[in-house]
Amino acid sequence: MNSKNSHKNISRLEGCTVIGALTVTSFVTDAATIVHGPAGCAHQSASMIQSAMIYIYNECYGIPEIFTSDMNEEEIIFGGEERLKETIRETVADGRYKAIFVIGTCISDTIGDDIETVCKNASAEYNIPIIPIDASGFLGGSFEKGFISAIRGVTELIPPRRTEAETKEAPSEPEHKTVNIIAEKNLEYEVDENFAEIKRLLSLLGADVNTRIARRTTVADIARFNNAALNIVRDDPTGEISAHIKSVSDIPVIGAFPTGLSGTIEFLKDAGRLMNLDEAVIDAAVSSELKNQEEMLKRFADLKGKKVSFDLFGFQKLDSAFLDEIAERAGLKIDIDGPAIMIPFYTPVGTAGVKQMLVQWRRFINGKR
Amino acid sequence: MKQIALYGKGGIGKSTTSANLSAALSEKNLSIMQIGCDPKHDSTRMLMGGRWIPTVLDTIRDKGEEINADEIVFAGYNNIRCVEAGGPEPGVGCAGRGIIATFQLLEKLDALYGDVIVYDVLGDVVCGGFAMPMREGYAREVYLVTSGDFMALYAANNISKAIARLSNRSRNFCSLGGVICNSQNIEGELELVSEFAQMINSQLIGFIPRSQIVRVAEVNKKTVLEYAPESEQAGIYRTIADRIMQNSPDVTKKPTPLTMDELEELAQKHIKA
Amino acid sequence: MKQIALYGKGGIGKSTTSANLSAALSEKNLSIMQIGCDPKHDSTRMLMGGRWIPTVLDTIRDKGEEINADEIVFAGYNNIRCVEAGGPEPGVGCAGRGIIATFQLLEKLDALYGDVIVYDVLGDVVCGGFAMPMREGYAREVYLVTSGDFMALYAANNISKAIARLSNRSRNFCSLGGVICNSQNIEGELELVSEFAQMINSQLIGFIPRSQIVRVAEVNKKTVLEYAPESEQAGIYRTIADRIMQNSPDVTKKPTPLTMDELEELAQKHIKA
Ligand SMILES: Nc1ncnc2c1ncn2[C@@H]1O[C@H](COP(=O)(O)OP(=O)(O)O)[C@@H](O)[C@H]1O
Ligand SMILES: Nc1ncnc2c1ncn2[C@@H]1O[C@H](COP(=O)(O)OP(=O)(O)O)[C@@H](O)[C@H]1O
Ligand code: SF4
Ligand code: SF4
Ligand SMILES: [Mg+2]
Ligand SMILES: [Mg+2]
Repeated sequence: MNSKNSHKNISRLEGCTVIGALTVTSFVTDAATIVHGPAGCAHQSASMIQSAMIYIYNECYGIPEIFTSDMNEEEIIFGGEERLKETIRETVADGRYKAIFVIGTCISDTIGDDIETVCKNASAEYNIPIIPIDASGFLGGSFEKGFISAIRGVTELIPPRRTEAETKEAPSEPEHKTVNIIAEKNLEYEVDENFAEIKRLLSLLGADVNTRIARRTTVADIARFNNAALNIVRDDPTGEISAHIKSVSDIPVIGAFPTGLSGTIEFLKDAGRLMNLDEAVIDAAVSSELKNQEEMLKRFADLKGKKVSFDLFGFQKLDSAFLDEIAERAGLKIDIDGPAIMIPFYTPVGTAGVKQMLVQWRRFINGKR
Repeated sequence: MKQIALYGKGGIGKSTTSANLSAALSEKNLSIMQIGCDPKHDSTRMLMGGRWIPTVLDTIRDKGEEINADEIVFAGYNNIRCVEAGGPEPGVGCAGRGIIATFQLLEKLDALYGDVIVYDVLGDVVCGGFAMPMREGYAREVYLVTSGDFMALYAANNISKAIARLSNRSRNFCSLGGVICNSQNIEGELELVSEFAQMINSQLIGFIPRSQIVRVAEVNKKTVLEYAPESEQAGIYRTIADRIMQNSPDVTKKPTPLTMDELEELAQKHIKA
Repeated sequence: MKQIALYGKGGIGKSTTSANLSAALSEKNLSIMQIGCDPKHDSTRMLMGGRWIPTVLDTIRDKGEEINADEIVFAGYNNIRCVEAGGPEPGVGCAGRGIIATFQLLEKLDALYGDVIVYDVLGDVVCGGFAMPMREGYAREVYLVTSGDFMALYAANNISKAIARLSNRSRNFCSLGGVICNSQNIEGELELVSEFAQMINSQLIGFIPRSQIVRVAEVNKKTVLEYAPESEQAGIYRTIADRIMQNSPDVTKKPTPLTMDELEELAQKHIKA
């Protein structure tokens, strides 16, 4: 019944909205997330996140702060609001958490539990933010929908926009501009490499990172959100995330991490301009990066003249112009007879991403011989 | 142990008929149990002298799972053992799941016994939960209660669909026992309902006239069998009870539900207006 | 856009009343939409000249999600836009969820519009799914259809409980518009239902007499408004339609449902037998 659940979307990383939402909220380190549903909903999703963290990415975050309201038959028959209230009470009583997120499941949605009101009342009673995430399991759509809902939820922790008077009173612009990084895909293989690359590019502009929504972020980090001069969204095919960020903050937004060689240069220019940097600073950053790209390409001189073709798999809509550009700059010939190169699931980020990709291409081209 | 269920459109007279049949059966020195499976929980009222007995679900809500059989099974007229499943507060939770939980609890308590168990089930079977009594070997003979009203026939036809669908299962215990016409004084009703019963590969088990005595007994919080045991209407319930006791429907005989068009054609044929 | 819902016991006359009110409203040069939210899917039949329009759920089942609005919304009498939600096969699946899916689809298709939308909803609200139109801001004014019959009042009282519960929500759009008495020729019915309406902190919006013309119109596959526009009964539906249009219930005014004992006492008080 749900248009977002077509079989085409199913991949190893996809679950229901619950896991999509958890990949955001569980990265707010001093917040708890309650999954309001049967224990299995929280268990499956939490263990998937954990195993992804530990086994695939070789990272250990400790156990994410994920709880379940442990709905049972009684709650399904009579409604689960009381059980949720109780779970919130216990979680607050724990004392460690500065905020609580509540994620609904398909079960709680079907039987009509009013999570929003429970959260609102509990928030007033305990005087900490208790934020409902609009998820509802497979009924809510896909992993992606849960992810976006959770981004919305986390941004509720951003303080209200400053009034004009407050802005006047605020200290004059800091010397170093800072940037918020939004909607990183915490289960993406190269999430930290990608972040490092953005940080490197920003440093060319003399800027640094302010807050990440959300990756190893605290509630206090999010409270500083408005100090930034720019928001950068990881990836936003539908434009929904950017639109939401614009609705909660006046800070300008770049809708995606940079892809490809010229894409990275454009990104530097956009970021610099949106942060109101001097043209001289931007020019210097651009020429430094152009040089960096040239040097990087030199390391792939052995690929010159070789043939490749691209296998877009089902991703026909993928904008592949950046691939052609990389091939051309590396001196490769695009030829239908050349070995078909697999396209990465996520697009490579920045110059470092291009380099990683060329390393893979090389292995592939040489291996095929 | 004979386990029968009455299914039919809301308001058609399932509870009235169930209670009167239970009362008639209880006269035969049989141990009878009646289980109301409608959140309205008024199935057993006339057997309980007008009392609304606590429902299984309310009792679970109040006391948790540690319940004794005597907190949910109540002895009514002629010691008929009465149970009401009940339901959640309107508009929250899932009553279908509640019916399932009721059966599980009754089994756990070994409370599901008797010479005859009569299930009185909401006819608008909106989900798997309300078909539960037909599954898993509880209600083994289903009687469809209908009048000549089109929507009542529609509901009955729908239940016959559910039975047909169950009979494709590898372990099926449920068969269609027959059709009971609870009259609404519609012209040509007897012929219409009889023909309907045949068309769905079943039989008319009885025709219950609309009678003022039913209402009068109700106001006096009794079944007709208790309030007016000598009345003609009481005799009719007794006859149907006899027929049901003699009936042993063949589980392999599958109902043949009608299509919407067939049903309409049938109704048109008998309607005089 | 005015969004009203008629809720009440199965068989009480919700669909008949909804269709006649929609027809009466359509005479006022308003654009009207009627949505049947009962798996029986007979809500809009009299507006469609007796035609059973394809249900939303059947259409989704056959064609998947790629559906156009004109496959599920049909123009009936006076261009009233008719929709039937439908339900799963009897005895499987979850009809409550089906209602929710129907609304999501209608919204996705931008098909939920009109000067007045009339929702006709199964009154035995066995779960959250059937309360869906009241949650989420669809049905903003609920009219309870009842007679003086005890179980009909019981069902109406139950819905008022669901509304009272909704009014505790942080975002509530739903209020009780009033009570419509669809008579079953019970003595003292008008007084009983009026007093019931007051006791639950509401008002009687209208009294619809039981009339043979309703059945005759039905056999002719028309609403009373279409079949006998000059009849007294048609005038009654028009008056109620007017009252509803003038009515703008206060969302902060909460219904005060009766306890079982109060309800019984009330019924006893008015019953003559
Ligand atoms: N044969 C009958 N004659 C007169 N009234 C009847 C008859 N059968 C049922 N009724 C009345 O019809 C109403 C609805 O019957 P009920 O058994 O509660 O229906 P259901 O259980 O199918 O919802 C009751 O008020 C009952 O008194
Ligand atoms: N005012 C009335 N006078 C006579 N018959 C009526 C009246 N209202 C409804 N009916 C009849 O009652 C039956 C049930 O009505 P319906 O609208 O289908 O109920 P519901 O939608 O509540 O299940 C229909 O056959 C209808 O013709
Ligand atoms: S799909 Fe539903 S039941 Fe399954 S894990 Fe997600 S929320 Fe839980
Ligand atoms: S339709 Fe049945 S299964 Fe679905 S929520 Fe309602 S009562 Fe439960
Ligand atoms: Mg009943
Ligand atoms: Mg109806």
